[in-house]
Amino acid sequence: MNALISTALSGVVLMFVGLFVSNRQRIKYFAIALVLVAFVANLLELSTLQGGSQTLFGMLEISKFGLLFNAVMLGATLLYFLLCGSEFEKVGEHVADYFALIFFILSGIMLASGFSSLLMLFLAIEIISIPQYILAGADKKNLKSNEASLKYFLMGSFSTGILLMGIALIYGASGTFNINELALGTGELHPLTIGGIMLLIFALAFKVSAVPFHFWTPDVYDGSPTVFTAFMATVVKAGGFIAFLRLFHVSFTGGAISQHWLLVLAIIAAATLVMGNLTAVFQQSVKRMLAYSSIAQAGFMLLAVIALNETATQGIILYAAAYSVATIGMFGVLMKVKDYTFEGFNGLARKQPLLALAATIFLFSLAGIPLTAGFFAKYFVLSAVVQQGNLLWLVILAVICAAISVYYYFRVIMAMYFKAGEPEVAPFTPAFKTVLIIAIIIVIVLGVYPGILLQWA
Amino acid sequence: MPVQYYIFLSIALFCIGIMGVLMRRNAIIIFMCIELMLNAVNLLLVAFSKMWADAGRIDAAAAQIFVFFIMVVAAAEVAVGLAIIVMVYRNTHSVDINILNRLKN
Amino acid sequence: MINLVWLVPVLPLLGFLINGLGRRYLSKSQVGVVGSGVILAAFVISVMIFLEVRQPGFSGQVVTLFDFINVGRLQIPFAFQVDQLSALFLLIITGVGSLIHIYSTSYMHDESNEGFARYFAYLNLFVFSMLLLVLGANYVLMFIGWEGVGLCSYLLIGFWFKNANYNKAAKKAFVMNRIGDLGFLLGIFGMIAMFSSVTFSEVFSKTAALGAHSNYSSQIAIIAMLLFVGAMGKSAQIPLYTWLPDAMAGPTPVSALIHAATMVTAGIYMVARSNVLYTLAPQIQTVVAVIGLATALLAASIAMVQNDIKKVLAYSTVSQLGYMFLALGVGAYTAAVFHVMTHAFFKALLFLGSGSVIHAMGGEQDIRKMGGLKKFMPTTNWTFLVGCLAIAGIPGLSGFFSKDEILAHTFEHNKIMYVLALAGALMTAFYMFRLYYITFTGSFRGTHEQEHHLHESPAAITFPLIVLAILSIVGGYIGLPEVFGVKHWLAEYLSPIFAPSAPFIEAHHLEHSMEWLLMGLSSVLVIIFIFIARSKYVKYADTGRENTGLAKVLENKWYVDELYDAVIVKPLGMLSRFFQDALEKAGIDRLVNGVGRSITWGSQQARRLQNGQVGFYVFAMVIGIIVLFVIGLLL
Amino acid sequence: MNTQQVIFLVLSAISLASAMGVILSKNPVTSVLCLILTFFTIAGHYVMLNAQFLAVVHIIVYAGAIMVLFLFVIMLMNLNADVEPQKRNWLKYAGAISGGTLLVILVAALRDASMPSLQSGSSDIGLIANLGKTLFHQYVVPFEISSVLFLSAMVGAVVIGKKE
Amino acid sequence: MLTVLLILIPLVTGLLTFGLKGSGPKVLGLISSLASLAVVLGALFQFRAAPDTLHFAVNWIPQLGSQFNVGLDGMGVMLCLLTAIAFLLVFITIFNRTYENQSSFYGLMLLSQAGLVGVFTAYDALLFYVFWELALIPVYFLCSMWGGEKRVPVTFKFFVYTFAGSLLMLVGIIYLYLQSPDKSFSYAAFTSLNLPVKEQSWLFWLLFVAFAIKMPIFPFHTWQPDTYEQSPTPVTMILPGVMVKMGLFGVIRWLLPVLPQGAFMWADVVMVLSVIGIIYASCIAIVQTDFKRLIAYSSIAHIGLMCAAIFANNEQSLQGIQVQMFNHGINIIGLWIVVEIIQSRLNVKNLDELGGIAQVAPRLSIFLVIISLANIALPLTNGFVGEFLMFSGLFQYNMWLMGVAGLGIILAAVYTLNMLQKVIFGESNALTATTTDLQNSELLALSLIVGVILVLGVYPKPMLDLVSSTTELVNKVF
Repeated sequence: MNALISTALSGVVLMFVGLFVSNRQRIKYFAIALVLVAFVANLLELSTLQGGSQTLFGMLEISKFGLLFNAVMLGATLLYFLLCGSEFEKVGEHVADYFALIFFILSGIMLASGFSSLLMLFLAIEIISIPQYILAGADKKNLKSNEASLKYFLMGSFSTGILLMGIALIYGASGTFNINELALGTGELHPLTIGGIMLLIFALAFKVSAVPFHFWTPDVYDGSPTVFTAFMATVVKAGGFIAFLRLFHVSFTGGAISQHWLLVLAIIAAATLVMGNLTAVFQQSVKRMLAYSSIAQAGFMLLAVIALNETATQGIILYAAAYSVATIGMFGVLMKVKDYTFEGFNGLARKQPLLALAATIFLFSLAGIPLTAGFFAKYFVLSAVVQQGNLLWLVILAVICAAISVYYYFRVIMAMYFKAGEPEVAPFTPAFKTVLIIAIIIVIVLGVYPGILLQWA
Repeated sequence: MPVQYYIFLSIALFCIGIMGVLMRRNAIIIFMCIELMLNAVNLLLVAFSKMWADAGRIDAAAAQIFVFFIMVVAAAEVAVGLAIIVMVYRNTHSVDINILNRLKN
Repeated sequence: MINLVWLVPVLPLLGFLINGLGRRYLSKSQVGVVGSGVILAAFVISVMIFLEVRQPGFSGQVVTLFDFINVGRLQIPFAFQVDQLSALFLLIITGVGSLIHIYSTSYMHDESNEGFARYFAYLNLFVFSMLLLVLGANYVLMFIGWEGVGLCSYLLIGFWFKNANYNKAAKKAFVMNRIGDLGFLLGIFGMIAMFSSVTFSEVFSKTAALGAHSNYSSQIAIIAMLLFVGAMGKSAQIPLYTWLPDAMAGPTPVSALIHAATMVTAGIYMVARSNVLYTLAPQIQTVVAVIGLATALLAASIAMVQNDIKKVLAYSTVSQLGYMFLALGVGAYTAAVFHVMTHAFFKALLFLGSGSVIHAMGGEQDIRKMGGLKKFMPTTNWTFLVGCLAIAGIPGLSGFFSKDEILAHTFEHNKIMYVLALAGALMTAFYMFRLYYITFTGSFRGTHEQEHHLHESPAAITFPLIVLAILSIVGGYIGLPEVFGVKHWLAEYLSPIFAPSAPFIEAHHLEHSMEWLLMGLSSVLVIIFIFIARSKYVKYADTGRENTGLAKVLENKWYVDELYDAVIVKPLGMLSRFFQDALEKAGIDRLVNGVGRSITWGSQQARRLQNGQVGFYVFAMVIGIIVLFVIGLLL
Repeated sequence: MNTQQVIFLVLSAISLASAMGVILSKNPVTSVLCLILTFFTIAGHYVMLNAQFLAVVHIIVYAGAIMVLFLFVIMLMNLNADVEPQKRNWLKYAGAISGGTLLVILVAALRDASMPSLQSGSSDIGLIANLGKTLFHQYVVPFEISSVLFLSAMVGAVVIGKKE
Repeated sequence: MLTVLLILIPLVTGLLTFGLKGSGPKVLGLISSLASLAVVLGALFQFRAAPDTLHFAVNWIPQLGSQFNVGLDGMGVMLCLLTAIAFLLVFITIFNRTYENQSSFYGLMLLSQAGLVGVFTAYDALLFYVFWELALIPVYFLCSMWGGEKRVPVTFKFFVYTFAGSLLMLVGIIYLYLQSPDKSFSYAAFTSLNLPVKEQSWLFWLLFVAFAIKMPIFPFHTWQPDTYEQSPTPVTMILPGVMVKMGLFGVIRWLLPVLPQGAFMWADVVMVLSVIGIIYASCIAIVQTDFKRLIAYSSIAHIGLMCAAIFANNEQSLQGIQVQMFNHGINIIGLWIVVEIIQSRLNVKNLDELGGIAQVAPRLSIFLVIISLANIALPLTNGFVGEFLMFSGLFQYNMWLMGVAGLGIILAAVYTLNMLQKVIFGESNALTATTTDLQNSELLALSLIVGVILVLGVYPKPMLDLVSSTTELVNKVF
């Protein structure tokens, strides 16, 4: 709750700050301070929260799990601001507004992690989406940015329609929007419920860019200003997943009901894994490769949604953290390199050893190499599915896809270390260096001792 | 009067909306079709709220509140959406979605 | 004394180490002294041991040094067995060995300092391994020596390693030996599987115990056969004999020591050692006999037309080994060992003689280029003559007694075999004297400068010749047959060794008249054949015309090498190439890479879907919705 | 077949027809008008389902605000029939067919749903007082939250629309 | 505690090395490897005195019930010893060479050592997996940075191949973990599972593929020759010398005890594959003209025999394989050292261009001969004992299989002698005539190896006793 309020307010505040403060650096620092505040507030709540959870008018539930997730998201955002904050001004002049929008998105995510009514889910998703439409198009003169924005907007609102239809049908069957009551109500399986769940799955699958609803992802991520892509691909995506997981974890678990959507979701997950990894292999631009890799990673996170057990929930948190940190870091490096193609990275290790090392660690984490956070993230979701039983084929597939993923992640490493070249690298401050090193440390620490994060859940 | 009527009606409107999205190239028209889909949902919700009200549930108003919020969101979306469309039009002098294919593969 | 038996192999090992490590620093004389000295010392000790062993009532003694392999029930100690058989072989090896070392000091004198040392190092190493072979108290230790001598022969055949052909010969020898060794190894595993022991005493006692039950006989037969395969390889029997003639690439003393006197007799030693196994596997014994006889005849036939002095001797060695196996096959173990000994004497003598000749001829080995050497090198001449007489089996010389004993036992066993064996003996007489006459009589056919420095060899060479000549004459008298009204001393001496198999051999003896008859017959025939040879070759002139018909086939050794080449070597090469090119490159590797390639291909296809058209995207979404909806509803 | 059903059928017929008009008409302006018509019919339905307040809001928000905005934009871009290039026909049909299939499937899925039927009698849940109470009691949180939505939309409109 | 030290030493020094300049890395590398050797020897004595004291466990990820649980049994001690010796030898051999950007080179080497030791000491499945990968990554970088011209694609193939395999293993581990009653990764928990046969039979392959690729046995081997050919020789010494043993070790430590029935079920298949591999690889080795590829294939053949021996799985074969793991490591490293020397002198790999080295570099030639002979298991060299026991065990499992496998002995003789003949015998040509004989560091390394070869060849008992405990354990559960 603290976090929600503080983020929302921060957004408002920043809007006005934009009017009075012209110095962009200062705005940035201010934003960082605000997110830090939100982070601390959230941690306080997390540490002081006694009992399992408390709800607000049956609309919001404040639970340890949700708060932990918020903490991860806020932490990721903090890192994001620190690494990429100075890139904002390169996009356009409304720096303050961009920050404001990002804060609004954050508040949306706080909702997504705690909603207990379908209405709130709807609002959360809209609050997350609408600012993204704008951020995607923030680079107004750039046609690619425009295109990304329009594409995202059209398809996004289309999926909203489907989401609403799903909600409507479910309401028709059960007569309530409260997800906890839904869970009780779904004893007997009403045709409307099934249809509704299906439509919900499709809509949410769109938000987390799962095949075959993923088509917007590469174009949008590619077209939007890189700095915002970094945010969309990480924090926002994780937010989508928490919504997905929460809805199904609370409402639609249980053998009778889950068997109706399990297979569909499994198929979606499988398709996502295959398509995402396969398509990523042949990309020419690292940015676009990362877009596809985000699809592939979504496939893995979907495994958690499928499994829906203790391990899965732990896994999603770990995954969100690992994936966000690594990807944000990777984008941070990417933005320092002028040329986004793989050739652009040739010989980076010689020129900028630190950047190269950081990129390597982050890519390891994404590929799920042990001793990086990514390994345990993957480990948890995989074991969650194995635990769930009778979906071993999916696990094997996932594992094979993980092997494929090495193929494109390591292309970057090869370019950096084993190919000769003269990459042009934008200058960066010692502060940036320190942040990068911190990010590396986070990745390693989570990889060596994930308990540090899990002990909270 | 069975509620199925309304279900089918709104589904029909919904699907017409989808067809529109599929068939047209003009971004604005597509957007309108999406609005149509939303309205189909609204209609359905209202119908259900009546249904549950008649079934004697006191919180049946919730559905109408929901519709209310949908309208709110729709309005917001329209504001943003039209702004985006205008922006694109400024740069390309067209609202044809098919000329937007710089991003591919 | 017997407890010092470990000194016998250790001394040569020392020699090896000294000569091997110090080859840079030692002078030739020092090397020679060390090399020969250690062997002589070993010989002395062996003699002492022998003297102890020959005491009547001495039953073998095992000297354990340390544990070699201990795995559960399988205990393989590093232990030496001293008994009549090993003691006898010790004498032969160290005795003949030391003579040949002395001989070598002079023969190899032209080598570079380092080469000289290397030569003696190898030779000592060989003696070491050979001693291990005969001293080992279990089959594994025997196998160690078995492979060791193989290695040494490889090294010594390829001693002049610059010459590619010599290397090929060496390789051939080693590989063929390995084929045999595999058989031997399998035999050992058979024992382990059956008796879970490889120690002679245990194996033999257990075998003898099982021998009664027929249901074990097949296993015993298998083991015996596998061991015999090993013997084939080591002792150059059909089909694994072709390496021995090529092995003549090595220095002549080596041929004398390794490829005549000692190593090649390892097979006989092994079979004699495991006589129980064979006695209890009569069918295998027959195999042994047949193969031995066939080898004897084949080799003899080839020897009749060879022109390389060493090749002739080599083939005669093969054929003599054949006789020994024939003896073993017919159950005349004593006779076999007897022949091993006598053969060691006269064949070493012959080789060393030929070495002396070659030395004098400046490396020439083709007998057609020799002739009339009698007058140039008298000592060599008469010693060589003695050798020939001995091997031909002229009564009174060692060869006569041993060979005659074999023939006699063969006669008991099977008449046809006897006839064939006799024929072989006659061929032997023929080719040996062909060799002698062509080489030593007639007129010299070599070049002038060869003739110019033809000379008798120095004492270091002639001394061993003389000693061996004497041995070849008197060596036979330790095994006088009973018809002479004396005890067969050797049989007495060795009886403890063959005691275990005695109960299984039904002993029927020829009456003396028959024995006299056979002896006379063979002697007369031999003499006749010697005269035939004399008439043909005493005035031999090299008419350079090609052999034809059978002679040609014989000259080309029955085309056996060609046959092997076509049947084994070439196919193996083809197979390998097939694996390499077809399976490895085009098959598995392409498959593996194919996975990667198909992924990239799929990736290219997948990219096509991302065509940038919103319309298409939405369309795909709707299709997806429809399909998944159907799936979701149908389930 | 009582009057209620008659009205329902008529309204539905009009709304479906006009909806088809939206997606079929060549001229954007025409589609806008058709859409407005559809909205009016939907409002009619609301009234019948005695959601009077919603009906009014609907008219105001959609017909009044949103569609005017649309119309305004279209006018501003003066798009008319010939401006919009037509999609290739087969794509049109593909779209139509897939949409139709979806319709069929949904109908098939929901056909045998057993639902309580609607009574003809009027209830007062749709009245503003009632809605107001609900909205400001247990729906106050979403209400507040929606302000964030508006703010972000506003900021967005500014960021996107403002000339630089 | 010693065990942890064993992992820490190379890990820490490895990380330190990255910071060093000049000849610092060399020295530190040497020091660290010496230290490891010392610690291993200490562990060896402690093992004889009180084996249990070598175990060490602390909670690692309580949420998963995973512990940092390391320990040493006979086999572990032996393999750690091998690792320590191997790295020491490598560092000695290359002491006079200089590699560009030396610090990373030595750093990565030491890291991979840490990984290897970890694999050999881990008593917790998850830990095992982690180390398994940790050992792989540095090697990947080493090969693709300092290797031959085709290094990048080749090494990448190697990496992806093994990585895919190990991921399957991970799935298997997860499954086993979930089956374990008290949700634990510990070795004890895994070995006490005894799952139904049906599960074991497919789990077997999940785990075995990873090991099979690592060894590698017949159909999974194609990465190896290319990698050996392309990677820098120091790495090529480690790969077959130590890294390959990970696969065999994995089978003995984790596969047989955990999935006995599964292993028993598939033993025949695996053994047939292995035996095919022996013949196949030997044949290819015969026609190889590339020095490195020849040795690579010979190594494949040897590994095939070892794998077969594991699954023959009786006392003798198990003793044999374990001893052979050590000996083969020593021998193959020796061979690679010689290759490295010849290459650094003449830089040709093609056998046909070599020859006559015996005249100009007798010492080198003698060492090559001895090591090659050890490699073909001549008696009184270390190679013999292991192979003898393995074959004997194989014979008791199936006589005919062993007979076919035995052909490998002959073929081995053929290709080894070919190699010797082409490299050191014959007339020396213009190129080889320039070969200089051994330098001191090389002489030291090779003498050490030959020393080990002869000592263990004549007196193998200590080694056999060392590993016998492991053998009993495996035999008991299997």
